[in-house]
Amino acid sequence: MTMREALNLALDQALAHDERVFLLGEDIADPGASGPTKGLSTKYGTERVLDTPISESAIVGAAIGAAMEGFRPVAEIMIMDFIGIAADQIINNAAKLRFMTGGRTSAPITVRTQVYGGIGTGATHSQSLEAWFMHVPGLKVIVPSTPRDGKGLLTSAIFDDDPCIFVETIRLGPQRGMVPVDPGFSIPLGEADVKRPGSDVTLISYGRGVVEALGAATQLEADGVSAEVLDLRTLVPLDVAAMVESVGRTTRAVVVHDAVQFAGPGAEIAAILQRELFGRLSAPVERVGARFVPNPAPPALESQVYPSAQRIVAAVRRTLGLESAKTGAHG
Amino acid sequence: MTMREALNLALDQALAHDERVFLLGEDIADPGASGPTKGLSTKYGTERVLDTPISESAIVGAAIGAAMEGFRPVAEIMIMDFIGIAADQIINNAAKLRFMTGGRTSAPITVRTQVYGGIGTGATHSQSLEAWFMHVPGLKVIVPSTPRDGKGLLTSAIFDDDPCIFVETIRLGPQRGMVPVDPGFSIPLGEADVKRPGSDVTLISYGRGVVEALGAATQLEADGVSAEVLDLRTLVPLDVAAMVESVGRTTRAVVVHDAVQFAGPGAEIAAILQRELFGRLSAPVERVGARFVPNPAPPALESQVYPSAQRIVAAVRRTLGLESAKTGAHG
Amino acid sequence: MTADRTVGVSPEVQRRLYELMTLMKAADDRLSKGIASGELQCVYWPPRGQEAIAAAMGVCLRRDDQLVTNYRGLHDLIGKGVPLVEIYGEMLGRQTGSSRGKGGTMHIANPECGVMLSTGIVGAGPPVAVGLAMAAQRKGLDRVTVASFGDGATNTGSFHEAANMAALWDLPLVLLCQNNQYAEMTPTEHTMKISQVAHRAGGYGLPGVRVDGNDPLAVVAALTEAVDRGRSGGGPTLLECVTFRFRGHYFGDPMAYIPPERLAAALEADPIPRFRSRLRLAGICSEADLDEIEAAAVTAVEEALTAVLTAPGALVDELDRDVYADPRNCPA
Amino acid sequence: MTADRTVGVSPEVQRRLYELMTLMKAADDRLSKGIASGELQCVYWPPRGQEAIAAAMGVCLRRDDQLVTNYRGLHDLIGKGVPLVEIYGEMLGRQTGSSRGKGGTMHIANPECGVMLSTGIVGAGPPVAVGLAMAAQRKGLDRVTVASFGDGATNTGSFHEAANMAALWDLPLVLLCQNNQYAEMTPTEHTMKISQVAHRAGGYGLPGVRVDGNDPLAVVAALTEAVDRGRSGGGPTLLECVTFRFRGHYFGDPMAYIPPERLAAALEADPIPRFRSRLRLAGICSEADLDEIEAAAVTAVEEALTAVLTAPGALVDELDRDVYADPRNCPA
Ligand SMILES: Cc1ncc(C[n+]2csc(CCOP(=O)(O)OP(=O)(O)O)c2C)c(N)n1
Ligand SMILES: Cc1ncc(C[n+]2csc(CCOP(=O)(O)OP(=O)(O)O)c2C)c(N)n1
Ligand SMILES: [Mg+2]
Ligand SMILES: [Mg+2]
Repeated sequence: MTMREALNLALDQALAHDERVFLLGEDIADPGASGPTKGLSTKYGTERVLDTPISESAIVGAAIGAAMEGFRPVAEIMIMDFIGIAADQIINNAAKLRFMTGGRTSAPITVRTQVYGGIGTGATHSQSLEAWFMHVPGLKVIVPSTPRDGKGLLTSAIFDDDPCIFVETIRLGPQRGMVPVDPGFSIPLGEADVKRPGSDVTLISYGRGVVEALGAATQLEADGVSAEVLDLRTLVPLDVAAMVESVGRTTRAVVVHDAVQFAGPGAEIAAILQRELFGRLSAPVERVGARFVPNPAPPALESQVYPSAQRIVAAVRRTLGLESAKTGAHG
Repeated sequence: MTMREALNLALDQALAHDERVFLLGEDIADPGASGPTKGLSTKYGTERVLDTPISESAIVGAAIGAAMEGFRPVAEIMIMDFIGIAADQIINNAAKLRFMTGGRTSAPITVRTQVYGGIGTGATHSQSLEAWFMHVPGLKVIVPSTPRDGKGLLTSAIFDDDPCIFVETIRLGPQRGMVPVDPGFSIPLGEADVKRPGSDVTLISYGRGVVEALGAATQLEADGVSAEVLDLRTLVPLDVAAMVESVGRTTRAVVVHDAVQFAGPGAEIAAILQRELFGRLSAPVERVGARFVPNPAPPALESQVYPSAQRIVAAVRRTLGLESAKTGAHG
Repeated sequence: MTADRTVGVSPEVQRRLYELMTLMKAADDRLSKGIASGELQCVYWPPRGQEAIAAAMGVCLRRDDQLVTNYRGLHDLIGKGVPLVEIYGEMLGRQTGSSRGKGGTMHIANPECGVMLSTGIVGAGPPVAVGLAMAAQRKGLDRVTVASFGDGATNTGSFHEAANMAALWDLPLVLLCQNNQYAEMTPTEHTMKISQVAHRAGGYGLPGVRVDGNDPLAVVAALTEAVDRGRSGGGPTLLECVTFRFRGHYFGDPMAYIPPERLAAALEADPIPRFRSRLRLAGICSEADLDEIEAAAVTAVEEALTAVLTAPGALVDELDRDVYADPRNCPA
Repeated sequence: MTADRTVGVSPEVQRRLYELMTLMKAADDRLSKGIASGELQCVYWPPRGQEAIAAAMGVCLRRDDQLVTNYRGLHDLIGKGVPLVEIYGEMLGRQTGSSRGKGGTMHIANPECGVMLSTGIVGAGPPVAVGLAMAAQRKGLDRVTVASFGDGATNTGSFHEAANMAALWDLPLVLLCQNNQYAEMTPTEHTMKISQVAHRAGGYGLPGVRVDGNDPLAVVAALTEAVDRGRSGGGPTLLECVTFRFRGHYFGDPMAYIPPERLAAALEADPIPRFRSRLRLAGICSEADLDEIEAAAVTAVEEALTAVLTAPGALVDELDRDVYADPRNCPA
């Protein structure tokens, strides 16, 4: 099934099996719904799949309040660029409640949001801001790359006792893959997954970057380079052990993500690897992230901004000493 | 004069010399004002130093609109923890206007905001979120550590043609230093400053971290270790050349900041250094940032969270091979 | 509070209103046709049905009056005088675009015409409009700023903060709500309990007016009053114009969420044929006049589109421009 | 709309109101004295002067009714039954604190008493209160949630979004505005043009009521009505209680921004002596009764403070707890 169907199935089963679960957000109920919530209000009623006003701050705030009272709300922020509007509720209430109240309250919400990059909608409908939420203690940050992971991780997020930011990617929506339909299926948060084994270089990624990394790995294979693709799946908790194990073996790493490269998730990953594997790397950790520019609308320009298999291959070649490191920090 | 006075002087002179400048924010006018805006409404009138409702989003939005029309508004977000409320205006309007309109509009605003960490006000009045704004193309990010830099950089920010996030630090407010009173004095954005020369290790910092780094350098001197303290002053633009020059010489780097260490500004710095100086470092780049925890209110706990000279010294000793690297990634 | 309809609108202005409305409609029709056929590729949020409001802006606002609109701004932009080549050019990513093609449909500005901002973030416009109005007030100019937004936008905190500030500071601002009865797929009655958006005005201490947004003369009357109030230092107005979007939220929207009767009734109230018959009945335009106006609109649109389609696409080196004033500020 | 004052309040309840008010005042006095002398170290935003409102909550709300308050919450917390050792303990960073000392003054919660959240972010409480009220509604409970906030908070977008949702969904919520006429150093008339916060209710379609917040019986009457409405499915109410904060924004505030006449008039209307004489004149309490109530309050406060000051400080290992449900989730 497609990623969109897999996410839909996770929501569907959560609603079916646990009455504490409800969904709220803009345009998530039928007949308007078109994303992963499609069909669910018809099945479970508009009390459990609730259209809201355009009020991102109150959507998340309301989810927090309900979560404090034992519900498992799944709030949708339609597009990740809008998450700034809800940022205060996320960072100052959801992330900190458990700590600030010494464990007497907590906000086990899931905030689902979607990255629109790469489909021509321009600068304010395209940002990947997961790095923001990695930086705020108390939140978990999840970005699936396959339908299977999407279903398994969303299920875990909904039933996790901590607030989760669950980042979906519109370009992955139609992507297909095998998905266990068993409602008991879930994937633990904090476990990276080797999407392709290899021995010469590790491509560390998450979300859509994994698809580009796999594409790059295929191209590299033709050149006799064996690339391992490690899918982090969650950025918090971050599976440092898996990264260190893989890169310790391959001695080369390229981090790939659709988020802006500068001060993005890859910076933390590179900082960890250079410390944990000091003296054991054959090349510096390379990063391939979005260029430092507001996203342009025209496809011909936009395609220059996000990681592509080609840019990843170039970065890998730099780590192999096959290309000058001066080809640019932006991969 | 104190940092608070230096910032006040920068604002005062900007108001005096350029009628395009005005200030807006909560409780910034006399007789209520107590921070860097004190006295200014009395001197320039409440039209130019304007109290606003508690409406962070509209404060920044209004500044943007006025800036588009040629004004040089200085908006205050009282405490940095509240900046989430204004985040949408900052990232989707201020940062992107110039690009999205092909240069036909722009928003040369300055957003002044203050970090309250370290004074016992707890988890929601203490955060250092500058990493967020580094990650958004189009913004400049400035964090002064001395009164002189405060005045010079704030002056540059106000008259800079790009939107600037200017981060003040409450614990630095009473700190004294020599400040040029000449209204023509300014410090270019993007130039790091060696606050103390040294040869064995480079302590890279900005804002309050610089004070701790200088304290650590003094302690290290007693042990015969010569530490250079490099004050970045601005995070965007980031003076990569100065970092690379200094660390290239000392071959060791410790990055220090009050922001949470994980996915903080130090991650980007470490990622850059490990790439630019691959094979030339004697030790991994160490980071000393705030612990990964919502800030606790009691001073005895809070003092464990932020970088201290002691934690920096321990990190330096790790880079010198004098202490086990396992003493913890959190310095 | 209801607008006074007794204000006279000259035959010339009425004719001009119709010219604008037909131009807006022709521009929408052509774009819609082109996208539907695959001839044109762009994202598009059609304002078809809301032309009376934008046309009223076209006759009530001066060139130096300013506008903040949004993604559904085609009609507003035309009303405010932005050349069609710039609008189409931007939507289609060409160098003739208002931003040389790199901003896209949602981000069109033309400061020379007073169009300062189009925003893709619902509710993000009014605060900026507050700042523009502050600037005019500070400069002692008698111009007004119009913030144009939808019904759904009035549920955002951003709208609230802006409306409160505008009232507080007596700003020369018109908060113009184009209430098209839906926000994306959700009808307004599912997102607010009040029966009129105009009732929100009372929470700020500014006048709230509701008019038939499909009647250009009603909008002109109310807008004239609001603009005069702003210009003369009387402060802001919340003006709600009730209308409908005939093509749904985005181009291609199947509109399954609109009850057929509701859509039919809305189409029945299409402002364009309604105003056309009015002009004829009032003897302001003959059938031939009206046909000519419509034909001229179609011609203007075709000409603009041809110019756009023969223009080169946005340059890739645009990526190195306008991130900062000085490109050297970008990280390597 | 003004609250109906004819609701009778029994002598017992009136006495209870006075007990609560004097306890709130004694708790404030003692803390203020201790901070002023250097005996106690903490940040503190004193509610002195606003006791009538919180006391009314104390008698109108059930234990299972929920409260969301803020940094200026000492009186509200006492009204809702949070033990003083927990409040003082939290303010002073002791293990007896509601969060074992690590949350601090601004972040006190006690779910057993229904106090779900205190927030340091102005306006951030009402959206969470919406969620709590949704939870009650979904569970079919007849409890209400009170969101308590200041006049200044009603200028935030967050308030607007929450009020709209609460009205839309008929939530069992009371939006209780303690209008103390200032937000930090800025008088309310400098931040909104409307004369009454209650007028904001019309923008959402919920009842707005304004009462004298220094008269506990007036607040009880209005709050009873609002609570009953919420409990019985009638939806939310915006209740504005007009009062004053005698000690300024934070403890130590020099209050230079308050005109002396304004402060004097406010002090004149101090709810506590006023209610004291009323109780005496109405024959509900004798002078001796009243003295005894006041003395009991002082004793209770001293006992709590002693318990707190002899309790150990928050443990450093609290840093490893409660970041996540499972501490292993923290990055190394
Ligand atoms: C802050 C924000 N939330 C959600 C969206 C997605 N969105 C785009 S248009 C829209 C509906 C807006 O409705 P309304 O304000 O009535 O304007 P209309 O589209 O009807 O003209 C929504 C929810 C957005 N762009 N921005
Ligand atoms: C979002 C936000 N902005 C600003 C502040 C700083 N601040 C703390 S209290 C306060 C005034 C609040 O006034 P009001 O809502 O009337 O409550 P009061 O303090 O008078 O009880 C302000 C501006 C804050 N805590 N949160
Ligand atoms: Mg609408
Ligand atoms: Mg107040």
